[in-house]
Amino acid sequence: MINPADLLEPLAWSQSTILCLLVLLLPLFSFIVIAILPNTQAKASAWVGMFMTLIASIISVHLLIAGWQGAGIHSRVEWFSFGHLPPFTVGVLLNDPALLMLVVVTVISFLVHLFSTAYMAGDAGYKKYFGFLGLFTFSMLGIILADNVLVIFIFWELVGLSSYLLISHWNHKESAIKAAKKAFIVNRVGDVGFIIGLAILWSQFNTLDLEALKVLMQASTIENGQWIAGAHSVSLPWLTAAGICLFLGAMGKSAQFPLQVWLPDAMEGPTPVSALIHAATMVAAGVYLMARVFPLMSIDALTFVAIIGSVTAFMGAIAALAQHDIKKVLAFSTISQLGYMLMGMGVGAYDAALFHLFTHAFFKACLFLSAGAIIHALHDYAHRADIHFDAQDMRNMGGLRKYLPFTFIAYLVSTLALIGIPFFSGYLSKDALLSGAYAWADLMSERTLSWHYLVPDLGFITVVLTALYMVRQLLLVFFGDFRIADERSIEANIKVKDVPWVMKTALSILALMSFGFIWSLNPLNHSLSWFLSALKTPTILVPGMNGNWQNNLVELAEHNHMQVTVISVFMIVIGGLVAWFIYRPKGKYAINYFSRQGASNVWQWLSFNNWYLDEIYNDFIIQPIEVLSQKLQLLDTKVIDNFIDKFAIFNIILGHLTAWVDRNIVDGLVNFSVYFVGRVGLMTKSMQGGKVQSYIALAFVGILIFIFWIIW
Amino acid sequence: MVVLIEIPFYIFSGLAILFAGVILFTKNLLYGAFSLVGTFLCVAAIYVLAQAEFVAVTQLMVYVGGIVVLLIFGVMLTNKITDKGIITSSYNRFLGAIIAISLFVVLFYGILKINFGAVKGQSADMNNVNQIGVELLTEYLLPFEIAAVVLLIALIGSSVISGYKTKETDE
Amino acid sequence: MSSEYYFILAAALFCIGLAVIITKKNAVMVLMGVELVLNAANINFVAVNKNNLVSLDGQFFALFVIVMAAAEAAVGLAIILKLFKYYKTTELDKINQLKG
Amino acid sequence: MLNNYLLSIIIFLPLIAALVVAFIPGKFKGAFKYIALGIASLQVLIAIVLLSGYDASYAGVNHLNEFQFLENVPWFDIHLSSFGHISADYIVGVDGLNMSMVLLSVVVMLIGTIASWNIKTREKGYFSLLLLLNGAILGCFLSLDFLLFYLFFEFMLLPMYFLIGLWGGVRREYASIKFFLYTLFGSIFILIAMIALNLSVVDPAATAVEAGLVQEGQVVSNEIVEQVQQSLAAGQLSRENLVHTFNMVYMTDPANYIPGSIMDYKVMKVILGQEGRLLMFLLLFIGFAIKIPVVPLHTWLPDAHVEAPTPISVILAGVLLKIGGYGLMRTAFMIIPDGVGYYGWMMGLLGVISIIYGALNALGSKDLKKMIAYSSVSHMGFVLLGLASGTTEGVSGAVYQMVSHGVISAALFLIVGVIYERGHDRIIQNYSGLINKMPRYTIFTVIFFFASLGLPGFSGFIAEIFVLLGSFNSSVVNGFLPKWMTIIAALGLIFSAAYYLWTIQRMFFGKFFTKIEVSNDELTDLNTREYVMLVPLVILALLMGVFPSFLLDMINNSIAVFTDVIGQYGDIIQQN
Repeated sequence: MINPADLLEPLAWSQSTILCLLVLLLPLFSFIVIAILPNTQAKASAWVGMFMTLIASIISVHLLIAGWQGAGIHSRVEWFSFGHLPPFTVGVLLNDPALLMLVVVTVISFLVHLFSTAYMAGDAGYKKYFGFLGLFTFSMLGIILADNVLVIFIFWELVGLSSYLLISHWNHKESAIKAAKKAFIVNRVGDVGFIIGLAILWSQFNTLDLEALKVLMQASTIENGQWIAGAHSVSLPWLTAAGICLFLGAMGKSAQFPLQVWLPDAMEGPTPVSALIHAATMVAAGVYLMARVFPLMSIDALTFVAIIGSVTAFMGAIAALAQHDIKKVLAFSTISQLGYMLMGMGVGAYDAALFHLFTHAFFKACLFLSAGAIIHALHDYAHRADIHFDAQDMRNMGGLRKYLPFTFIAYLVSTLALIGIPFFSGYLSKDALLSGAYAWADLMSERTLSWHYLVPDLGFITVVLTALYMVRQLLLVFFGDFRIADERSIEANIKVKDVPWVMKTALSILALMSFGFIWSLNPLNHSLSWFLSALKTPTILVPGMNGNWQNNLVELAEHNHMQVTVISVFMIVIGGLVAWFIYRPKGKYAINYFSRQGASNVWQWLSFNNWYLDEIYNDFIIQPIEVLSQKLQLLDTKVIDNFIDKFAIFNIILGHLTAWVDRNIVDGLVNFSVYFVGRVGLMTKSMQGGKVQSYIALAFVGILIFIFWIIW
Repeated sequence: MVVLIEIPFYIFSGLAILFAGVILFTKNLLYGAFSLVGTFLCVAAIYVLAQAEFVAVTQLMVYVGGIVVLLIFGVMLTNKITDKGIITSSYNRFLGAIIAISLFVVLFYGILKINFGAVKGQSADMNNVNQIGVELLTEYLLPFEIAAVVLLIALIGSSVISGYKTKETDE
Repeated sequence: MSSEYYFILAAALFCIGLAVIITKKNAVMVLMGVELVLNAANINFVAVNKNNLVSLDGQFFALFVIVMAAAEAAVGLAIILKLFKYYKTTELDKINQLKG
Repeated sequence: MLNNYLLSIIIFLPLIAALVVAFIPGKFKGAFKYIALGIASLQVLIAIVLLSGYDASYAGVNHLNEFQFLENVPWFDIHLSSFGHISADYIVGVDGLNMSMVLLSVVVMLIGTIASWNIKTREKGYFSLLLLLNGAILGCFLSLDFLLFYLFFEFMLLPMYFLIGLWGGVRREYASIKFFLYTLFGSIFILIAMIALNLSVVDPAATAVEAGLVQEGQVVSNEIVEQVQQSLAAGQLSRENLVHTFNMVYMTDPANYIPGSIMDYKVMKVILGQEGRLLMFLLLFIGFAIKIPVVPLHTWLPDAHVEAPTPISVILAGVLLKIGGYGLMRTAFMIIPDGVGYYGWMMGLLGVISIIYGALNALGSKDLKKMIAYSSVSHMGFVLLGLASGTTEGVSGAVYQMVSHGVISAALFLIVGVIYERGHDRIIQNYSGLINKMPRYTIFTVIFFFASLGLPGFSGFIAEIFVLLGSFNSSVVNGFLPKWMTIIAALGLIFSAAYYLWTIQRMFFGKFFTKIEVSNDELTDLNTREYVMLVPLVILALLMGVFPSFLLDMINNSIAVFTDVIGQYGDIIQQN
């Protein structure tokens, strides 16, 4: 038996881990500095934030280069302890995924800072914005570095907080505040699951340190349907429940079905925030969490993850089809892509999922920042043309490639990456994912026809849909005529101005990262990617696990690879062609697009309203809870209080009753006896009338009584 | 023989109770006084029937001759003579009646319960005046003397009390 | 003739005398009642003595009672006279000096 | 030298000051608040001295000699011939269970005193009552004699009643009477249990003296105590020599129970269909549950909070509710640990119901203060859940939650006070977009709202997460609580997020407007006095959230003993 306390000895700090801490604390420092900066120094706040994240990025890159493919580095200290339980530790656990995430987060954060200096210029909440960006970066880095599931959860929540604060940046906008609230609360729903997951692990192992958990998990056994770890045992389903519960947390943060509803609304935040938080980093935290706890997930839990992931991928893609808001399309696309990643996790394609996380982080950030650039340009345009229109609505765009050529290129590159065209990064990662999924279905179903094939099938359908909606967006935004100018007949000399160079810098770096050769020397074969070959899929350590399962999976995936590539490229082509056919410039759809209202048929409505999830939640969860809370208020005031009041009134009545009894019966008795004595006194006094005869009479009465007494 | 004694007894006792009743119920003092005389006379007769001739004579002399006269004097002295007669009223009637009747009932009951057959003694000479005289001066001499003294003292005392010239009343 | 008739007569006289004492307002009448009571007592003495004439103790008691009654009447009347002088009445209900 | 009497000083200092205030003529009324402030600051200083002298390695709890700063003076001893003696002592001391409470209460009292600065009516009465309350609270936390504890417990009611009833809001009479009756109702149960305990427990040391085993005035050695306990168990002691005690520490030792008494461990006497000890546990639980408060005995709280003046709400939420939890630990749990396993399930369920019910009610509240009052119900539900779990982390979490809630809810009520002072209205819907008028106020509000909804980095998170972990662990460790309770309780976190965020949305964000008659100048931002109150609370909440070991190290040993004692009975229950 393993004593958990032995696994929790403090581990010395090395140079790398101290640097990690530095990376972690720099954004926090930025937050604090900005918080205490006076309001007049708003400009300085951007510089502080940028400077800090730049340094953090440089250190991260250094760490990545130094630590890549090294043994994981783990340093920790004791944080606090409970009674005689093993101490609670906190520390830094560096491994390859963590190093990569470190770079991704710091770099994208830096680029977003850079982009924001232009995008947010002149905003009233400029200082606040950069402060919260610092806070967010800090929390996100915390998730990445933490060696302890509880500490991950702590930063998990802080990330949620900074997301809340950034979504509600424009806090005079009702919709922004509501979106922020929704994001936080929906995330909380997932977090409850996360907490339960923590509780299950804690009650089995009495520690939440990841490394210790792995050792203890491996040492735990299954006997007679009981999952036994040391002295603790619970029934077996809790083993799977632990995995599913942890995944619930990921579901919230990564916007998986059925908790994906918050992400489209979160687009109310400033666009760079959407790029950083709601596309590249925070939403990927769920995937990263799954990667961190991957060895602790049982096969059943992973299957659940795979199903949810594939369903979300499909649903998100469908929902993206009919949107008119440029950011909404990207938001649903993000949901869909996150579904891919989690599907990858679920099917055991750990490396592919992480790979997709990284590639997606860059091209989606690029897409969002491009969208931000477009919105920025259109805002500027609206200001100069002195008209009001929704700068995010694609119905008001069109033909923008003439005005924003650089943005168009960035957008194009990242779109191609997103749909998975060969030579772009998305192709590699998506291919890996799909082959993994296909292999998993083969393995699980043992090559018989079973529902397991639905998972990769949904993935393939999503490929078509992705091509469809992205090409649609590309066509509607950059091709055709500039609809708002045409419709409002704006003078031709007022043109959309190109965006400033800072934005272009950020876009170019991100777009560069979307090319396949960055990630693999052979941009056609993901298995040759330096990334995938370096990343080792950790062994699942859950007891009762067939050790060959993962190996078989890898073999099958290799075997399926070519098939999958052909099918997916074919799918993309179909999707692209269909999109071109429907949404081509001068086509029927494009011509009538400006005056298009929402959607025209049931399917479009379903898509446009994101499967009516919001309405369903509103009607079946939020409203009932509100009603319940009102009713409980009534219960409290009308029933319990009423009961108490009635009880009090009853007591008062009882009091009056006893008072009456007191006055009339108890007091009455006393009064009566007094009265009686008084009367007797009066009587005897009257007998004492000074009349001798009366005395005699009474004397005889006495004698008589005496005689009677003697005789009888 | 039995009848000879019983009939006068019933007559005299009835008369005695009758006169006593008059005293009780009359409002006129003088009627009361004269009824008292009647009662005394009847009681004297009863004494005779009970073979106490000396006591009967004494009764006549002292009561009828002395006390009643004294009482009538008292009546006269304490009331203004008017033509309406000397009227007095009574009170406590109810209480008095209850006490008297219940006492009578008690006594009557007690008397009935006594078995007088057991105390029958021997009868003696019918004339016992002589015997009284002898015994009065022999065996009861001391009480006789004391009675005399008591009478004297009472006489002196009553005249002192009723005397006019007491300082306190004058002042 | 049995003694109980004497006793009953005595009892009757006693009760009447008592009633007179209690009810009459006039002091002289009360005195009369007292005399009745004494007579009743005397009847008893005499009646008791009647059955045993050897000793004559009862008659002696009766005699002494008569003597005492005379003295009592004299003193009583003297007191009544004094009371009359003091209160100007012989109605006993008016004289309630003893009232508490 | 003075060190030996620190606890008495900290208790009686405010009581004496209350007398002094009461006798100072009314024309010096400006001085009252300075006196109160001085006393409260002095108490904080004393508490710091206590802390510096406090040695966390002693557990205390059920060993009288492990208590620190102990003062043990006989109070009275009545000899009742055949019944034996009844004795009470003046015992005050600190251990892990109450040290944190003392620190919390001195801090909250200081804040409460500063918050009272604006009291403008009947200052003399107010400040003397406040000082009385102060002393009674500390007395309650520090007493180790049940009679003394009960005395202070009851004594708290009086100033509280008047403070709500005289300086409160519109329905103050109703609220104060409700508060008074509820608490009195509860204390009757405590009284019954106290009497039953007194009848059942002997003071072995004093009994040794009475039985002639030791000369009076001599030190009673442990051997003698054991000898007394053995002969007590064997029934060899004459009843006349038994010294019935109120000492709560003696009550924790099963050997001190008179065989055959109501509370005896071995022979369970059945009263009202319930074993005597368990019944007494239930009585104590109900008594303190009202104070905590636990649904459905909670309705005094919203009313009392809504009607009480701000400083009194602060003290009520910050300290008074904790007496319920602390009392439960010190008396019910420690004296009758066998009851925990028996009633753990029920207590856990009530805790869960409190969490959910309080949160839902907060969601439905229209009055900001009422909402926070209900959130208190919800958060105190965690205390009950944690205690009922009987696990180390659960109980530690519960204690942590008490301290954390003390700090955070005090701040929340201050925040309500700020807006009420300016707008004379607390209805959430009557305000909107306050951030535009009062940005710094909004920042503090958001900080405390997030702290209260359990955001990591603040103390509430550590408390709640460990209560949840502990309650979940309970099913594995001792079997008190089923697993689903934790799951339901965790849902409370969602609701708490919902009502706080909804409030932020409605009151603070959006466009500025008010639906009440208030001029723009009145809605000013925080002033210096308010900063002085709020900033330390932010720092405390943050420090406790980031460095939990400060508090946990203080209580760890005591909690370990605490859970061991409970755990002994848990094993028995699990076996059954």
